[in-house]
Amino acid sequence: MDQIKLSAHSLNLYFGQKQILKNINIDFPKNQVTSLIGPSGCGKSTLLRCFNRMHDLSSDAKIEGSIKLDDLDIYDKKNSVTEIRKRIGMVFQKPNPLPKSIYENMSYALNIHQFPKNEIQKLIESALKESYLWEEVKDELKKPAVKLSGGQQQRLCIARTTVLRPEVILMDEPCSALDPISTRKIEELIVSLKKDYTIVIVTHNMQQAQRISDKVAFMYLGELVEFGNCQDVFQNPQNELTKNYVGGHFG
Amino acid sequence: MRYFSACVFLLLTSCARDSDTIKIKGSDTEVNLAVQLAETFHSDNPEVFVSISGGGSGLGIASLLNGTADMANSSRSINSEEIVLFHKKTITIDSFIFAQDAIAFVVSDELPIDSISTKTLALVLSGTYKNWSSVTSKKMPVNIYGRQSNSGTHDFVKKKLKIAFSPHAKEMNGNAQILEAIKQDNSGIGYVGAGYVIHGGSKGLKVLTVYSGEDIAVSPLNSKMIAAGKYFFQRPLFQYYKSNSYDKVKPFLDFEKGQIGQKIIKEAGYYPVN
Amino acid sequence: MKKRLSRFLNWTILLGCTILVCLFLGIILFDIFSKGMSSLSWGFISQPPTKGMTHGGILPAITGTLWLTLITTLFAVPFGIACAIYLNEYARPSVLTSMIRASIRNLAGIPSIIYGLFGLALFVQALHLGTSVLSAGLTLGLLSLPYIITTTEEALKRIPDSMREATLALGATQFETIKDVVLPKALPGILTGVILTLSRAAGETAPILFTGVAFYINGSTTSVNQEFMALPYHLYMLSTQHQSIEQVRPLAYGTAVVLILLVFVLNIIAFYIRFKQRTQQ
Amino acid sequence: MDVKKRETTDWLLKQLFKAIGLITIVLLGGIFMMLIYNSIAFFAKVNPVDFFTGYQWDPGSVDGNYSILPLLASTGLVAAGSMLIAVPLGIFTAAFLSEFAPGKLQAVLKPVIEMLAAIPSVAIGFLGIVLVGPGIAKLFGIQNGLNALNGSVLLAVMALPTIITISEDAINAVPKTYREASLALGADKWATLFQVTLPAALPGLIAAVMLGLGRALGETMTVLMATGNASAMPGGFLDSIRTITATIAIEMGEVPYQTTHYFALFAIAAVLFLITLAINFLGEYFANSLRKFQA
Repeated sequence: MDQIKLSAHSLNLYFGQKQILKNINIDFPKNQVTSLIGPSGCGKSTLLRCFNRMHDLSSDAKIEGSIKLDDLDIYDKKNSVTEIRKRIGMVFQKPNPLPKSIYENMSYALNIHQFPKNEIQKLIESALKESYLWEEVKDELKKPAVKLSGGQQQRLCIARTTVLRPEVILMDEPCSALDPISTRKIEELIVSLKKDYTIVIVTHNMQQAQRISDKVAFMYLGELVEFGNCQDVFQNPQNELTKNYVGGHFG
Repeated sequence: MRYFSACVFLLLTSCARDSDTIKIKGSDTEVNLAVQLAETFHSDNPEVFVSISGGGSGLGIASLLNGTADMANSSRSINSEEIVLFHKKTITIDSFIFAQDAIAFVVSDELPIDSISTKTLALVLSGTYKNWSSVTSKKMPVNIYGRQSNSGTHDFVKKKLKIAFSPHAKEMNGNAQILEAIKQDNSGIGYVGAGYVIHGGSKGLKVLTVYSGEDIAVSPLNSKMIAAGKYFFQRPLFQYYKSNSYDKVKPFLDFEKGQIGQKIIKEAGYYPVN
Repeated sequence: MKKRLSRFLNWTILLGCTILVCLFLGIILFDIFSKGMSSLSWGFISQPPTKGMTHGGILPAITGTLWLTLITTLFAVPFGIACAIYLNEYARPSVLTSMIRASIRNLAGIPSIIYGLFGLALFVQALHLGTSVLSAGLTLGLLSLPYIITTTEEALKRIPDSMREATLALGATQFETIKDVVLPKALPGILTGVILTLSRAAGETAPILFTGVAFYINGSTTSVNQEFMALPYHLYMLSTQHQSIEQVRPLAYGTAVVLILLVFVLNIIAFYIRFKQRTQQ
Repeated sequence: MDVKKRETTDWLLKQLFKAIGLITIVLLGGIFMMLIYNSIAFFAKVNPVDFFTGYQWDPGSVDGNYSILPLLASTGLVAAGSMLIAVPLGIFTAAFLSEFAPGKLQAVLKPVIEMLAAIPSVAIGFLGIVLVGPGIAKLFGIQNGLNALNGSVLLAVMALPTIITISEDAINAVPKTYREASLALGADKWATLFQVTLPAALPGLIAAVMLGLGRALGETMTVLMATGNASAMPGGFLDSIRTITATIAIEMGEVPYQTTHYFALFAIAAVLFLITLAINFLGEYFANSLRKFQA
C-alpha cells in the first residue's frame, strides 16, 4: 500500500447556504501524481484550494471535517497557516508571477521564511534548473517576470513554489492557459518533480491525466465518485457516471 | 516608515519657539494701521514676531477671552457682557488708547449733499428715510453700506445715534469694500474710519461734514477740530491685553508710544492721543 | 425640412453647452492670468509684503500654504491609506464595514465650513492647540481623509486577486502580501489620488478661517504653533478686507495666479503619474 | 522559530487597521455630536419656534433675535439659481461628451473639466467681485452686482464639473444594447439620445444633480465674497443675500465662546449639516439604482 501524504476525512464545504463539497474522503499517496477530473462545477478546484487553506480569505466559506498532512490537522487553529503553505505549495491556472524581477520572484518566499542569506543564490539556481528555466533566464534574472512568455511564466511559478522544498504541490489546471508545446514541457516537468513531491493536479484534459498521473479521482456534483489507479479508472471505470464522462477517451 | 517618523519628529521639535510671537487680533479699522506698525516694529527688533488678524472688535476681545490672542484691538470700549465673561474666567485686563479715529460718512460725489445733521443721519441709517428725495433734490433709493454686527465701528455709530440699523443695510466685511461699493453706487452712503478715506483715495467719493444741533459742521479730516474734540463721531482706539501678559506685549506698546510709532499713526490718517 | 432643422437645433444646443463650459474655464484663466502675470516676479514670490501689504511679495502666504499641505499630508495620508487597506484587504462584508463606507461617503459631502467649526471645537479649544498652523493643518487633514480613502481604495481594487493568492500561497501573511506586493503595485494610483486631494485642500479657505490663519505675520511661519498666512486667505483678504483695494488689486491678481499655478502643477504631476502608469501597464 | 512573531505582527496590524477604519465613524459621530450638543445649548436659550419662523437674523440687537429663515431663504435661492444654470448645461455637456464627441475631442475636453474642478473656490469668488459682479451691475443697470444672481452663476460654475463627470458615468453606464435596439428601429441619434439613453440614465443624472447641489450648498468663500451679505429676507435674484455658510464664516471669528450667539451659529450649521446629509442620502439612493444597472 502506498504511504499516504495528504488526506481529507469526511470533508464538507459550504459557501453561505450552498453545499459545494459533500463528505469527501480521499488519500493522496506520497511522491505520486493524483489527478482530479470531473465536469466543470463539480467542485474539484474548490477541493484543491481546501488543502492550502485558500478559503480562509473568502468570508462565507464554512468547512467541516479535517485534512491531514502526514498526521498534522491543517485546520487546527494552533497550526500557523504560513507554515502549512510553506509545506503545501500551489500553482494557479493563469500564470501569476509577482510584479517583480525574475530573481525577486524566486527570492521573495525564501526571504519571507528567513532562509539563510548565503544559500538563497544556490537554492534559486537549482530550482530554476529543475524547472528547465535556468538556461533561458540565467543572464537576465533582473528582468521583470511579466516580460517572460506564458509557458516560461508558469515554469517560473512552479520554480518559485519548489524553491521552498514543499512536501506537496497543488496545481489548478496549470496548462489550460498555455499552448500545446508549453503544456508538454510542463507535463514533463511534473513527471520529473514526482520523485521529490506529492502532486495533486486538477485538469480538464483527459489525455494529460492519462499521461502524467498515477492515481485519478473523478468528482461529480461535489462528491468523490471514483478513485483508483489511472489505468483502472480510464479502462474499466466502476461507476456509471465515470464511464460516461471518461467513455471513449482511453486507449 | 522611517521617513515619516522623521517628518513628525521635525514637526514637533519646531514648536519650541512660541513665547516671542505677539498675536494681535481685532478691529478691522485698526488692522491696516496695526500691520504697518508691526512691519516697522519687526524691522527694529527682529527677534519678536507679530501676527495680526482682523475680523472686527468683537473678535479681538473674544480671542483675548479665549486665549487665542495676546492683544485685542478694539474701536469701541469693552461692553458689559464682555466684562462679565472676563470676570467669569477671572481674567483681569488693562487697556491702552494708542490713537484717535474719526468716522467719516461717505457718499458718491454726484449726490447733492455736503453736510448732514446727526438727526437726519439717524433717520437715513435706521431706514426711516428710504429715498434720498427726503434729504436732497435727487430721487434715488437709499443704499446703506455698513459693517457686520461684530465691527466696533458699527457698534459705535449705532450707540452714538441711538438707532438700530435698517435690515436692508448691506453688511460688508471690510471698510475697503464699503468705499469700493460707493464708488460704483451713487445712491450709496456708508461709514469708514477716516484713515481709509485718506489712503483709499477718494476719487468719485465725498466726505460729509457733520453737525449736531446748532454747532457748525465739522469734517473728520480736519485734525485741529479733532484735537479739540469737536467732531461728533470721534472715538479713541483701544488695545486690551491681559494684565499678566503685560511684559510680553510691552515692547510693542512702547513702540506705539514712541516717536516712530506716532509718526506711522499720523501718516495712516489717525490722530495721536494728546 | 423640419428634420434637418431639429437636428441642427439639437446639435447647436449640445455643442453650445460644451463650448460654454470651456468658455467659463477660458474666461477664468484669461482674466486672472492676463491681469496677474504683470505682478508676477521673482521678488513677488520670494519677499514678504511691505508697506502695509501694498507692496512686496507674498512669501509668507506661500510658505504658509506649503506648511499646511505638509501637515495635512502627514496626518491624512497614513490614516487614509490604512483605512483604505482595511476596507479593501481585510474587511468582510458586515454591518460595520457598510457603516464605515456610509460614513466616508457622508464625510465627503460635509461642507468645508463645518470642518472649520469642528477643527475650532476639537483642535483649537478641546486640545488647546490654539489658533495655529497645526490646528488648521489637522482640520484640513480631516477634510482630506474621505477623499484619500476613496482614491486609495480604487487603486487597491485595480490589483488582481491572483497577485494576492500567489503571495499567500507562498506562505506570506496577509500584511506581508499587502506590504510587498499590493501596495508597491498600487502606489502610482494612490499617489495620484493623494496629490489631487492635496491640491484641493491647498485651495480651501473656509476650514482655516477660525483655526489659525492670520491677516499678516512678519516673516514666514517657522514653528508649528505659530499662526500663518495662506494663499487662498491672502487672496480673500486682498480682495475684501484690505485698506486700499484699488491699489492692491494687481497684488490680488498676482496671488490668484500663484494659487492657481500651485494647484495646476499638483494636478499635472498627478496626471503625469496616472498617464505613465496607464501606458506602462 | 519566529513564525509566531510574523503571525502576531500580522494579527496586531490587522486590529490597528481596523481601529483606524473605525475613526471615520468616530469622526462623523463627533461632528454630529458637536453640532447637536451646541444646538441643544442654543435651543435651551432661544425657543425653536422663533428660530424657524422669525423674520430677521440680527444677533447684535439688544434682545438678539435669531431666525434662520432669511439665511435659509438665501441659501435656497442661490442654490436653486445655480442648479437652474448648471443642470441643463451639465447634462447636455455630459451627453455631448459621452455620445457625440470624437475620441480626440474627448481627450481635450476631459482635462478641461478636471481643470475647472481644480480651480479653488476663493479664486472664483474673487472673479465674482472683479468680473461677474460689475458685469451684472452693468447688465441690469443696478448699483452693484454683489447679489444672489452673482452667487448663482459662480456656484453653477463650481457645481458643473461634479454634475458633468457623474452624468457622463451615468450615460456611459446605460448598456449599449439599448442604443442598438433603438437605432435598429430606425430612430436617429437624437431620438435615441432623448427618448432612450437619457431616460435610462435618469437615476444617475438625478444623483449627479444631487451631488452638484450638495457641493453648491456647502460652498462658503464664493458666496461670502460675491453676494453682498445683507441679512434681510431676499426679494429676488437682484437682492443682496447672506447664506448660512457666509454667516458662519463672518460671525464665528468674533464670537466669545459659549455665548448664545456662538451656539446660534452651531444651530444653523446643524441645519445645513442635516440638509447636506439628506441630499447626500438621496444622491446615494439614486446612484445605487444606477449601480444595480451595471451589475
